[in-house]
Amino acid sequence: MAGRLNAQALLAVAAVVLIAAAPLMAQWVKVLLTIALAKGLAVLGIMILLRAGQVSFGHAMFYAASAYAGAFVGRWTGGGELFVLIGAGLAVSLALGLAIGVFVVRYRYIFFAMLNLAFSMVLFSILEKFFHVTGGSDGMRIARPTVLGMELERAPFEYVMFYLTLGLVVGLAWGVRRYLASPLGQALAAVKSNETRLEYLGMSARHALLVGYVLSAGLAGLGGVLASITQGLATPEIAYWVRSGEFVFIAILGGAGTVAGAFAGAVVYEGVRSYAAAYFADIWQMVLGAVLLAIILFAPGGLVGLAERLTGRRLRGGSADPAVAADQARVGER
Amino acid sequence: MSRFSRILSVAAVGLAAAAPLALAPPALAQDAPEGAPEELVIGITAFLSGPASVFGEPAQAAADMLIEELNAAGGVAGVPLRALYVDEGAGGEHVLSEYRRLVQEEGVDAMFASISSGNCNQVAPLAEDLQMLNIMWDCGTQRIFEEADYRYVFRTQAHATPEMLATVLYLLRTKPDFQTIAVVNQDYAWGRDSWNIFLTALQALKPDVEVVAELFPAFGSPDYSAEISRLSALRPDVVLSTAWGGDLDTFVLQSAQRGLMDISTFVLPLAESSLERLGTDLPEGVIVGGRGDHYFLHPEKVGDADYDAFVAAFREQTGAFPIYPVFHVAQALSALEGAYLGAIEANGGAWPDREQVVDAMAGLTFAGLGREVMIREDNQGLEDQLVGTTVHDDAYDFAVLDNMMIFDAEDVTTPVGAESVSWLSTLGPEMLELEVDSFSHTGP
Amino acid sequence: MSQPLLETRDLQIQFGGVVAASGVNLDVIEGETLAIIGPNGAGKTTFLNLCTGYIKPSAGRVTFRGADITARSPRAITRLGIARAFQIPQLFAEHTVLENLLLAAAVRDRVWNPFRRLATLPARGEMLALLDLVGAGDLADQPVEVLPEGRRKLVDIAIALALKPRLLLLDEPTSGVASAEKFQIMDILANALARERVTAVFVEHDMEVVRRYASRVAVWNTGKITHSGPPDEVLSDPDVRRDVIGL
Amino acid sequence: MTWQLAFLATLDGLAYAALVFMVAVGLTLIFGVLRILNVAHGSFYAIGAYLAASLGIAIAAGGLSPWLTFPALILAAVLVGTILGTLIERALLRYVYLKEDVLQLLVTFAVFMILEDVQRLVWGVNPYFEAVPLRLLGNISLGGIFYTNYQILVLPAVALLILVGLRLFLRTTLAGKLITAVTEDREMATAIGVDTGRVYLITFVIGATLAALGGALASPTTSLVPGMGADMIVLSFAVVATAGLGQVEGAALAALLIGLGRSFAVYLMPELEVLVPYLVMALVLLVRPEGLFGVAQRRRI
Repeated sequence: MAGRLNAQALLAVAAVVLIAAAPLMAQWVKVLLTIALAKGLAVLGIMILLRAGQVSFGHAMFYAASAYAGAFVGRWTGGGELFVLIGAGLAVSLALGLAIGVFVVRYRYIFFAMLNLAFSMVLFSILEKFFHVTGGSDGMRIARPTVLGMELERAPFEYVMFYLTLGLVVGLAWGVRRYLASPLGQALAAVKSNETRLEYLGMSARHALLVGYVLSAGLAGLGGVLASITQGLATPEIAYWVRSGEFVFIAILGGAGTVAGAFAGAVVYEGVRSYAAAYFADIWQMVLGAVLLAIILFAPGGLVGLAERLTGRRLRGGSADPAVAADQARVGER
Repeated sequence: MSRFSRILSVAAVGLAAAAPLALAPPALAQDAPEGAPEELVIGITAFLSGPASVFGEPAQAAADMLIEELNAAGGVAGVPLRALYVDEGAGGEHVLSEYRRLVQEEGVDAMFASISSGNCNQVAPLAEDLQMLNIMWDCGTQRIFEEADYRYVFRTQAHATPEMLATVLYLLRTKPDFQTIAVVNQDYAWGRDSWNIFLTALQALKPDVEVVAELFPAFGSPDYSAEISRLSALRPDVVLSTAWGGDLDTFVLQSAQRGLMDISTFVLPLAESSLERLGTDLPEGVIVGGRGDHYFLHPEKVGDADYDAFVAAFREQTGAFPIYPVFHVAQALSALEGAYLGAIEANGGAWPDREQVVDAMAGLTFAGLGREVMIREDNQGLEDQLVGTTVHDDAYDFAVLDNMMIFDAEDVTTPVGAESVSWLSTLGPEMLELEVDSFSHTGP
Repeated sequence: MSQPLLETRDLQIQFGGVVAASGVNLDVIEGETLAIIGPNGAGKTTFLNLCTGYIKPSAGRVTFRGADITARSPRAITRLGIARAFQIPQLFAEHTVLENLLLAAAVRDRVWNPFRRLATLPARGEMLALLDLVGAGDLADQPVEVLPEGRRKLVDIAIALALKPRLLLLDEPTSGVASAEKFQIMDILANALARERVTAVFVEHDMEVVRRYASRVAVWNTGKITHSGPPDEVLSDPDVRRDVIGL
Repeated sequence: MTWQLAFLATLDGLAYAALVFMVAVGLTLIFGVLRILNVAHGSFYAIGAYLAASLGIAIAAGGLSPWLTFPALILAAVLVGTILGTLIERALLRYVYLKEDVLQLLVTFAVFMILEDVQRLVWGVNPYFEAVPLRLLGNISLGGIFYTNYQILVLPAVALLILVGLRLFLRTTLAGKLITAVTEDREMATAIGVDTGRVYLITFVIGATLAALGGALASPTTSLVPGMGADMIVLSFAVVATAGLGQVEGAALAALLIGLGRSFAVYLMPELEVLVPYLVMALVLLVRPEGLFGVAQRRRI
């Protein structure tokens, strides 16, 4: 137990140090990594829902809603303050998560996925339609905000965004791990395996899922506002369903159900995507599709699963390999 | 000697010649100036996937041809040019991160970005931050130089305002008595912006016009049946659509088939890029714009050996006639070459640094494949505008343009420091009296 | 006179024309262990579903400790103190045996602090003791997925007991289990019920089990309670022997 | 809105609904049997359209009778359905039937991404269109407005034919009965010895063919562009969820609702046009969580 914990902690620390040092070596990766980590937060949100066996094909709506919230606050306050923008984005995504969550937690599986998709497409259409307010498909510029009152140049600002995002990622990864290990978090897996029994314990499966949903919306929102401030722009494109699909893709790539996988997946995905698009400009989608197929068919544990196989260590907590357990459960069901 | 005269020989020599070119300096090369790098690298963002790749792919093909030809002639002052491409179809985020990578990692000397106005909006401030010479080579948004001052960002073509205004003027000259108009534009920034500009200009010049329908079907919509039925019931005198690519094709196809084009005069400012694809489905009498003076049968250029050679070589290579993005990328390359040559001269024959090249861009006059373009003091290019009306000619299996007018850029471009929409609303009847160059279609 | 713990009055329900319950009146007295017997498909499980709110009766009323619970959800009814064990054990497939129990304890104790680990809840010791009590102490860290059916039944019952209910409803606690194991399970159950002072109702097919462990027997036939009384008396009734036991 | 305009809107809605139905019904059929929501369905639609256009162009180039373009539409659909459908089901899907829903969905998502690029590699990026069948049939004047016979008569007729044909197929033929049996109770069907592997394959091929047929029939009316599959898939998801998963007749009704909603929106509130499918879906699911005709699933305890 102690050995496993130490190995995990060591690996996590090594990864964080490596990422923290990366921009010092190559300038341009700083923004790429900031975006990757911000997306990782959204993927972490997806991952929470995956614990409950649910998949949202619409989480890009929170990512986008929060980005636009940041953009509007920035516009109203003439540039604005970084932490106010982030706070606004987070607040809006949590509120939207609650409003939509109350509705969608009544549904499961395909319906859950589809309803989320429908709501995200509604948001996408609104962002495109209400052109005079939202700038339509061109989106909204987000001017570089002040940081605690200081006006920063581009380079230092990018460092601030990078290390701030990294810090948030470390903190939230820890926090989400704790949440998942708590009764409330463990109830998510119970929603997946046996909702009826959960109700017969006296607990509402919908409430358990709603807590997870709002949390996941907040994480997606935080990712969205961080990424958009870093890019200086919010566009409707980030609410499109393909973007939501990308989050789910990354969750599976990293290893469904693992906190580390969300971020490992996001960083690797951005890297692969960036290089695939640069070097296979004609077929980058095909490359990504092939990678996804290979992972599902040959490495169902994702990157984390691969790492476990290579090191011969178990990196995740929990009782059993979720993929295997889920397979067994399905066989049982049929 | 113009570089276009060499393109045929390059095409003939083909790939076999291209390989050694990359290894040894070509015989034609003059000695490179002092301090010159081994090569000049540019990054070009263009749609290579998605619906807008109808623009990106021809532009890429043209850029490759032009660069190959330029290098065969010794490059820019003896330095060969190399292009790296970024796919705008992969999304704005990808464009930005690739932009950073090309600038910070690949060390490109200049960027051409971009086709999408949305991407231009994002890239312009980034280029300024990175102190990167950025040529906006194809995007149409009028906002960028009207909302901020840039040192490093230039536009080597016009923007939406002159394009729309020229169309309005053409419409008012050729069909002055129309009463009603309907618009069917794609539901995204371009569709909305271009209508806003068009309508402002139209209302300033013809206040009694009645707008009977404003329809913005979704981008990429496969079906306009309901829109066409509604327009057929409304019977507007004029139907405007600034749509492009597959959307324009579908709209024209369905409208033509259902007789709407017999009822209303269609005004399609971007249809120059669809002429060949639409074939004879595009009837006669449709008003078509060329986003600049771009048209493969440019009335002043046809007959020019270099021009004809390029059009023929392009058609040989891609199987299609060149369309406006091809001309736009040619303008951007020409501007870059001109800026470097000017900067070298200003630098006493030595290779210039970035700042010197940027200085040389200001006030530059250059020509791509069309008329000359001048970079104004606000970094905006002044590009003349060609508008015409379709006519069928048996020599072509698609509609070509007749009754063409080329509007002088000075007349139709928002003045320096003015904001397009407020400027347009001040226009008076004198605009209808402008002198324009008129041309008729003359067979091949 | 003490009020019955659970009362049902005139419960009626039908599924697609088939009457499953037509005027069921049954009282459960505090402290008893009531067995419900009846022919297959007579709707005995339906009775448990009606008492726990999983399905709603078309008419009639269920009262628990004087409160009408007819229209309430399984969740609310469970919180009032009625726990249930299932014919097909309903376990959390992705968790270990101990985690299954800890989840029940967390819900019971309303531990919603997101930073409190499930594995280290204060109730951990209590749950381990409960596992020992049901003879499954050695299984604590086993994933429930790998357990044989008899053990799964025990864990299912233990989850119900972990809620510290006033009333425990069991649906065929010995079905699907080898006969030797039946009495083992029932011994454990009886022992636990006695220690925790839990009133129990169980649906059962095995008459030997009923004879040995029930304090009272009710006979469910054609949607009604036809007989009720001490096991020896009811099981020797000729009608019951003919219609239910098949002798 | 006058009655005349309502009539026009209804006609437009019908033609659109017919196309959407063809794609959606294939999706719902596949879901009913395989329990997989097939994201690559949009790719079948697109590839069916492209192949039909290519065949049409080949017919014109070969100087053959233009009327041959009609059988070519069907040929394109059958080719795409059988070749691509068989390939994907046999080479990929059958390996993931036991995996989680999410993973199955993602496998089809991956196929969708791959096929998007395949389309671009094969057909390039320029819009295609091949409207010979549309022109051959000419126009009809209704309420003073010209409609194409193709859109107003052929498309709804084919959709109706498919609806009736599917009903008959599912109720009267052996293969159809097996498909229905697997849709309704998979365990039972397996228990009585139904070869589910074959049923899955047949269903997937039929579903893929229907999607490709939707694309092929749409091809004369629209220009074919990269990315056309992505929009269609979301739309047919909305239809299928509104109808209730696995509901054939429901898909017809939902397609009609969405088609009419969309065309009426063009007359009444054009701004809502793109939102209509999602609004219809959200409203229906709010009232009936399983969709219009869906059946609630309950765990046996």
